[in-house]
Amino acid sequence: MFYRQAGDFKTTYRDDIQTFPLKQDRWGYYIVLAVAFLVVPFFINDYWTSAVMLPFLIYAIAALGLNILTGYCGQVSLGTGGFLAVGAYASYKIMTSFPDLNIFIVVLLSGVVTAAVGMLFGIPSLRIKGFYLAVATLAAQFFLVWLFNKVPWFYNNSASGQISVPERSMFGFAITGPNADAPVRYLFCLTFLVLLAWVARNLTRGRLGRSWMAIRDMDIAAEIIGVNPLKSKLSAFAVSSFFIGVAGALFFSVYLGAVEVGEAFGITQSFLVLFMIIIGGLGSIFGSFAGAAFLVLVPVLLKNIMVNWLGWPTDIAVHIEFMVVGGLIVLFLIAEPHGLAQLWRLAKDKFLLWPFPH
Amino acid sequence: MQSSPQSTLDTFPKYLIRNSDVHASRAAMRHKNYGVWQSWTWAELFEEIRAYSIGLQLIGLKAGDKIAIVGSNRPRLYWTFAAAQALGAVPVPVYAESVAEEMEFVLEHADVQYAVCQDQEQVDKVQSMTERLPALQHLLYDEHRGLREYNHDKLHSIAGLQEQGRAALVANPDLAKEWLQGIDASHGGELCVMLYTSGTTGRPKGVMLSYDNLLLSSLNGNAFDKLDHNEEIIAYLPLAWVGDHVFSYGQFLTAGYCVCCPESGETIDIDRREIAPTYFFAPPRVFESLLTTITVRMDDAGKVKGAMYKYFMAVAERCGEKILNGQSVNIVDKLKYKVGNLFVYGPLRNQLGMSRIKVGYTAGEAIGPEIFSFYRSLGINLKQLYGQTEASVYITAQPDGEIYPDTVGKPSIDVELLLADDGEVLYRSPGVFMGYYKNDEATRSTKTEDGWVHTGDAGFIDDDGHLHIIDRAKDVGKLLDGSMFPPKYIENKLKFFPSIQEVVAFGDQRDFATVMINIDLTSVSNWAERNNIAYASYQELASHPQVYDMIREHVDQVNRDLSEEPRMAGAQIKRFLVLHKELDADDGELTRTQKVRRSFIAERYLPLIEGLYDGSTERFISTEVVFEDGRRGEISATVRIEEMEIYGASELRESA
Amino acid sequence: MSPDVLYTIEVILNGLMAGVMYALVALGFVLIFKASGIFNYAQGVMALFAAMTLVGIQNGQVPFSHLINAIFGTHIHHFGWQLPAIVAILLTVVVMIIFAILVERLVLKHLVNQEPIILFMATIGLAYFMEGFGDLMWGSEIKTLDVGLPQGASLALEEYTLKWAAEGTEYYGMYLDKLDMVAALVALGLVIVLSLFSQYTKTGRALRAVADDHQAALSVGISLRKIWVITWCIAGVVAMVAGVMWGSKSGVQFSLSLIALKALPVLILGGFTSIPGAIIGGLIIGVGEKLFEYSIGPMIGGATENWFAYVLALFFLVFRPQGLFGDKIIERV
Amino acid sequence: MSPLKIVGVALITSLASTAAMADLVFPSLSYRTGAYGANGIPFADGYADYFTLVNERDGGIGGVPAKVIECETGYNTQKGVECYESTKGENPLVYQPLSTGITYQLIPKVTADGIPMHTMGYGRTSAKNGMVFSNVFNYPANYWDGASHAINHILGENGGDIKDKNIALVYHNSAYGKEPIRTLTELSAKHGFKLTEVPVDHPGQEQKSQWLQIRRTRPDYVLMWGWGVMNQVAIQEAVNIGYPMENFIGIWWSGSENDVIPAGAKANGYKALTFHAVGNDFPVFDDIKKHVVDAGKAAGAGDQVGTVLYNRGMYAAMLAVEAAKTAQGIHGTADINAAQMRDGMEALVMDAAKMESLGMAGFGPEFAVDCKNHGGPGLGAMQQWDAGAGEWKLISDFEPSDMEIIQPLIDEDSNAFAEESKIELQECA
Amino acid sequence: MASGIEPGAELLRIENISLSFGGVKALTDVSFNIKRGEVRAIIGPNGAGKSSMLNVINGFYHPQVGEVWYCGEKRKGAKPHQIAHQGIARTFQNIALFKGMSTLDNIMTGRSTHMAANMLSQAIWRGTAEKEEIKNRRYVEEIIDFLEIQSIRKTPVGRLPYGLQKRVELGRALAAEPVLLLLDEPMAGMNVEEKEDMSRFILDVQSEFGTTIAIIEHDMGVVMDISDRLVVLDYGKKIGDGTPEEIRNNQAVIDAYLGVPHE
Repeated sequence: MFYRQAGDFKTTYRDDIQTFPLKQDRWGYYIVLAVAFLVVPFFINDYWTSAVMLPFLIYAIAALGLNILTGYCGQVSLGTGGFLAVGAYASYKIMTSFPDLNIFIVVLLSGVVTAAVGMLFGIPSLRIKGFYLAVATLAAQFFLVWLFNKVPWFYNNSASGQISVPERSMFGFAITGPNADAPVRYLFCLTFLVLLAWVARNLTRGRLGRSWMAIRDMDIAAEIIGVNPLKSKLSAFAVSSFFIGVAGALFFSVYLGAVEVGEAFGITQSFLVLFMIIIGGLGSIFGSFAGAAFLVLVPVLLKNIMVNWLGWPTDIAVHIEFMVVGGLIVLFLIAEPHGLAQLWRLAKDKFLLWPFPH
Repeated sequence: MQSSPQSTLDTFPKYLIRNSDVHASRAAMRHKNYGVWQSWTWAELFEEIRAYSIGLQLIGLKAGDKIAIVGSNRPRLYWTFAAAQALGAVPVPVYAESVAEEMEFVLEHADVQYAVCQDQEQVDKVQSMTERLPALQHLLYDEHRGLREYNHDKLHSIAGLQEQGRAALVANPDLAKEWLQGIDASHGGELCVMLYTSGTTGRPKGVMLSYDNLLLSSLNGNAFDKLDHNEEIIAYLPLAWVGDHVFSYGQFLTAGYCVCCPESGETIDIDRREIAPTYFFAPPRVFESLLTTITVRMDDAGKVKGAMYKYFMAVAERCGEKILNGQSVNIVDKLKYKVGNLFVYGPLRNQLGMSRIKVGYTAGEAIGPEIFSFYRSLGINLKQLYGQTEASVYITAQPDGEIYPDTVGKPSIDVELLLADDGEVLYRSPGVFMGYYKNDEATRSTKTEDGWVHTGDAGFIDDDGHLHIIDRAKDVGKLLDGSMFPPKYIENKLKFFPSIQEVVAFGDQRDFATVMINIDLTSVSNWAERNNIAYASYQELASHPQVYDMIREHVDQVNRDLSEEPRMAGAQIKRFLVLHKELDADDGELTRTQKVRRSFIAERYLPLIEGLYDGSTERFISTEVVFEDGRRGEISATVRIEEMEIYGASELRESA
Repeated sequence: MSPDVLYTIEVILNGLMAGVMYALVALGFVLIFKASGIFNYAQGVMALFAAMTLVGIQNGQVPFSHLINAIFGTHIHHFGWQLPAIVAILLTVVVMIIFAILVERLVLKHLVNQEPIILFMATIGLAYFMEGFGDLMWGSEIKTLDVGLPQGASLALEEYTLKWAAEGTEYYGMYLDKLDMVAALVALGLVIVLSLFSQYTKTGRALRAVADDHQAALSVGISLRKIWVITWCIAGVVAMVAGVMWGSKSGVQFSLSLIALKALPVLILGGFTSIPGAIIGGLIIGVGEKLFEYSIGPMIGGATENWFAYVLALFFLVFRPQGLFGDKIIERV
Repeated sequence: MSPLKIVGVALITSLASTAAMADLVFPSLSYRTGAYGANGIPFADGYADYFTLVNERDGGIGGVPAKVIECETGYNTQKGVECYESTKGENPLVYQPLSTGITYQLIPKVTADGIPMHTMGYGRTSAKNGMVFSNVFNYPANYWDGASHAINHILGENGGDIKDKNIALVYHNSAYGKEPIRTLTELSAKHGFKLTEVPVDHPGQEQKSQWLQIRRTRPDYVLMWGWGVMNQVAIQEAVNIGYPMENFIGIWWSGSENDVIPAGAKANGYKALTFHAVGNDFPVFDDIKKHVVDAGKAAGAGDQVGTVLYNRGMYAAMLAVEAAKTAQGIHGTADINAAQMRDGMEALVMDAAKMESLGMAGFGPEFAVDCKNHGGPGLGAMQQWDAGAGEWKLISDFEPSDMEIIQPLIDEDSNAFAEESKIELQECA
Repeated sequence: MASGIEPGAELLRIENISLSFGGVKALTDVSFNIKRGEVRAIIGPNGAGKSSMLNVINGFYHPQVGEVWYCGEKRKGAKPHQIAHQGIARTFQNIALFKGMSTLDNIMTGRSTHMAANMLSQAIWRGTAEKEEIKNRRYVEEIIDFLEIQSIRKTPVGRLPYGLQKRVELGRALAAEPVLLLLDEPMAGMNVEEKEDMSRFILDVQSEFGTTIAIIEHDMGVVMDISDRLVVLDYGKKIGDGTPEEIRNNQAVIDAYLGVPHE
């Protein structure tokens, strides 16, 4: 109802295809960015960083990645956990092999490595579709986890197979390791998220994004009108894996600091990220954010309510948390199968059409 | 670039030159084409038009030639005006939708040598009549689609001509100077444009207007509403209509504002919203249909939203107009209006693309007072205007702060009014046309020796100096007691009620006024549904007592209104009936343009009319009808006739 | 025969047995997918829930005792009875039927005509919910399930096969778990019962009709909702059988729900809609992974079973995308 | 502290939850749910109940009440971090995460935050080196000790000669399970036995191939590093293939009642290591029954008292309480903070007299912690399952491990870590 | 590739094509050609193999026997998307639009064959990718203008009525600037008025873009009106080939349409 699009007209295609064509949206976006970069860092403490913000930022990156593959290109993947692991182990190997390499580059390179691995596991998608593919991607999940667990080279022969992040810094601020301050870690991850979200947006609105969506909506027709299915699917796998790899690298190096592959990158991660994009909304960048926020915040919120406020035993709280999260997922799917993004779109449409009902 | 001194700004091309100088980098024109608003600055516009003009010159257009413009609101068609005028040629815009026969008449009558068409469709139309248009030499077109394989000997694309023009300008630097000199040499008294009246009666007449006519009218119009180069308007009305010509061409050049051309007919609502014009002009039907859309869409709203809309619209009805007029309202209402503005009026204006409207006009025919008030109460400064092609539009207009729904305002700047004995309105102004082309007889009968022009409309001027238009002068009749009987006026008043579809009023040479009413099926059936009234057919609904009650209230309201106006009080409706069937063009009761054929109806429903005047309370009637599949049948009913109360002027005042 | 051959045979036999266990879980998936096109991820959790309920009923546990105690400060845990296995099983069947009806009422009904992926997600949500619900209801500690199934190596078989080995070689006889054998029998019985049911009962025929063509089924007046309830009931019972089998082996606890993951490659291989496919797929996976672990596993560090089944299924799919028993896909435009 | 953070801290002070300064806070990062919940529950109960006992019976530690903040981790590292961050503002004295994964996670964090962490019998073995790991303690024994104890036990059974013996290690294929491999490899080199590694993937529901392999290769001994359902399945399978249970030795995390009961009578004879006593035949259990269980203050149902994992949790709590008392003594204040607690842990001495006074005579080994050695002497004992009685029995005393082998490994690993993470070694007197 | 082919010269030749699916014969020994610039109709009763023929032409089906010659070259096992790049575009019998995308995006997807910005450039958007996008958008806008679908430019295609969807699909095919445009029953399910519109568009496409058109259509009246030559298939075999006039008088064709028993 507060949208005023009258008089907001476009004289060039560049204006017409920008990300936020509505003036008010554009301003909202600038404000959110300003708050995230200039205000939040001053109010954030260790708890908020570790329990809420970092998981949110990192999962949002992973969700963006999976959304590109599943939401935009229509290839359901349950291998996210495995690709996160590739990102994590790649960053560990790169960091320890090249101690002087800038951490920012390390994270990007981890993404590149993961992209390569992702493409490899994307090859079957040329023949396999739908659920069959979803289950097939589990092969990546299990095999990769097994590989990192089994081959000592990946964890530098440490006794336990755990990897621990060495301290790395940028501009004199520690980014990784125990001495990294909350705001710094937050800003580091935020920068990646904003950057990658921007990239995701660019890719999805251009030729590549359209070819992904074409494959998703009707693969045969897409091929017949000239979309190369091999290139489209593999590029989706590559880009998706790049994102997830970056998320994995951040997950390990900035967020947790030490991981054990089977536990940190298990199948539950794959499901979690898939939940995020379904609840958030398939084929929507905003949805990736919303889904990640939802699934990071709801458990924390429930826990705080039940344990800290109501003083319930922790196990009952967890059981109820499971029920609530599961119930919410079902409820969401019933109420709005296309996720939070669709709710947002509908709300926005409502406001755009206000006062008209349709 | 050479700018002409102010004093010699007496033709439109000269204004173009001035604007390209003064407003060089401001947007002059936009056209939603290929998905975005392609824009031209004044400097670019000047260049385009000059190239076009030179191109026209190359194919032989010269002073005095007539160039027809056939098509909708496209920039290049607008440019044709200036490009032709710069060469002294006379543009003749033609209604693009008019039937071939009519178009042929105009093209032939105007002796056009050149015709500019929008697209293949128009080209085909014009080419189909070339045999009967010996004067026609060249055809130009804007959109090339489908024309690739046409014979291009006499067919030119405007863009191609512009290219040729540009090339010529490069090749011959003197050409530009000569061109400017040609413009300088022209003067305000020359024939500027010929606009053909739509000709509801008889053949269209070519109204010759001079630069002085249009320029002064435009300048006066600008001054009246303080319009300047900051305005943006959307051009969507027929080019051949004088309203569009003045708004999208005359005022555009004189004020130097920006004209935006919509993408297509279907996208006009979106395009208007995108542009959000600051100055808007539309005939009442546009406002009516917009309001209908709003109402229909709001009917589907949920409970909360619907209630909110109703509540705030009631607030707006109560105080919206007052606030717009700057009158004082109580603080609570003011506050409510503010809230309403946030939740309803603002968004609504936004949806209509009227958020930025400084002034909007409705003209052409009478607008329903409810419709008029609706827009004003939303905070849109909508005004009424009374004008004619022969006057270069402006005769009267409502000044800010003096807006009354039932008047058409005070005389515009430099306009004098005169009321003839029979109530016909005459005017005299600088905008008065030069004459009808090749029709001196008509010119003489319309324009008097001393410059007064007959409008053909009957009206009166009230105490505040506002003009009221009642009806076409020739349609106004008299009751037997001598009082005035304006049937259209009465019919329109009734038709403004949504539940009334059609009205036929009788009274000329009779004792009193009566009406036959057609209910509006959509509106009344909705109402019936809400009130749990069961009915099986139109006939049953029309004769339902509750419907009669409702119509009775409406008629009563009209009678009260009429009684307030001394000259109309005698025409109050004494008796009315609700017709048992819808008046239908298939049965010959309406014209194909949905106008009532009064005499035919009077004959067909003679028993009913007798009933209206012989005092009976009901009448049986049986009529033959044509069904949709062409079969014929009988439809019969006993129609109830009701008596109304008549108010005396004093009586009402006492009761009030 | 040389011991190596015998070992290999042993591995294959055990693989077959393991495969039967996988197939038991896969069966539940197939039933539901066939009838409603839903890929029911919650099948594993259903097995866990059924097993938990069975143990709980058998041991007279008070449902939600933790919650009740936490809220009311009471100390109730047991009703103090011990029910015979068969009674507990019957009661569990009743619970699973109630569960099926609730799922249809509360979830499926509202998701008619949604895309398969949405339905799949809904079952994952359901799985989450049931995990929490089951734990809340019966507690998350390990429970021993004992419905009287035999356990341990079959000594008779061991004795019998001892003499197969070539003279002078070291051989201990062939090993097969009795529980596995029972499981195989149960699975066989289940398949027979299910086929009889679908062949010879009206409901069964209706189920097949729905599986073949939803529209056609609807047009002959079969209520889709009723069919859904019935399939979920049957799937619930199948889940219970799987839960009992697996629970007898490793105790009833959280990890039981993860057996669903074992069933997925089986499904790929066998096809989502084929009951024989589920069985044969299970057997192939069981034998394949055991053989691989036995022969290749030691060379690459072992613990290959988690991924081998998937990789096997993946390779298989690349050559036959429609699965073992699926129809060849002719793409049309 | 970076300038950015200073501003941040100034701004957030008002937002941060205020710590309850009055109580001594002992966070319990427990897991009562998930795949390992069944094992986490008794430990968490024991841990909490002992603090309750100290509060109820003694009026707290040195007069200050102890407060246990329980936070559910579900054995999940991410939740572990969240729990750590959410409790570290409460002025906690010591963390006991009961998860090797979470331990690795927290080692750098606790060191940076100056909070001690106790990883009793799990975690990073080389944390025993107190000079490198200033804030991490893993007394009284660690995995490598455990590996050594097991081999020592086998040596004992075979009169010191296990050349050509075939020993298989069935392990949880994770950080935790892989810990003993290095030690065992070294030990096999030393004693000449052949080590076969048999990994089992999480969760360990299905171990048929592993046990077929064992049945075929017939190792003389099977060692097991398992956790959760893996233990039960392994023992069940061992029973099924008729493996001699006396030769099947589990680490202390594979030696609870939960693990053996499902296999029934045939599990009789199964052995497991331990570093504390079994059963509830100690005076302290009477106190717990009186002050905690009967008073309705038990953390769980009360039915776990005396089980292996309950006892372990209680033992861990006892060590924490004693370290706190030591710290109070050193710093002369009852209201100690984390740094002081660390000093207390570093100076902890558990002798027979002290345990006697606690009603826990002989419940655990005697040991002392010092600056260099954060792991104690590494004493461990062997327990064996008596299926008939349905209880565990200690079958050995608390005996030392082979430090000759272990110490160099610890030094190597810890020094490598110190180098990689650029840690300044703690000065030890 | 096609630029060398003069209008009226042979653009595509089908030579002795036979196609079967698991023993079921869809096409048997069919040969015909399509000349540059003509409207060539493929007609026949249901199941005659018309759609299969189109699928062979654009490489979706690979015939077991026979050859396809395009632009004077024999085709060897090319993939459909490669054939699209050679200038063959098509529409589908059952609308195969990308339901999740807007009209504009659908038609833009048709431009894929004319876009080449690399992934990195697309990722950062500014520069090559944006320029390319804008350039092609402009072309697509011309098609939108041509098909008079401006008002639905940003509407998701799923929400459009059938007739408009057909038009958008035509737009998507046109966006590829095809040399040869295959239309698979473009007027199925349309009313008379919509059919007239569509016929006009098809003829306009032919004259405006010089596109060669192969069309499958059931409405005989329309087909005879707009096509230059026709091929008639029945049970996978060619039974007629020629101008509308010739076909009208072809006994085999008349029999097939009247349902005279086979063989």
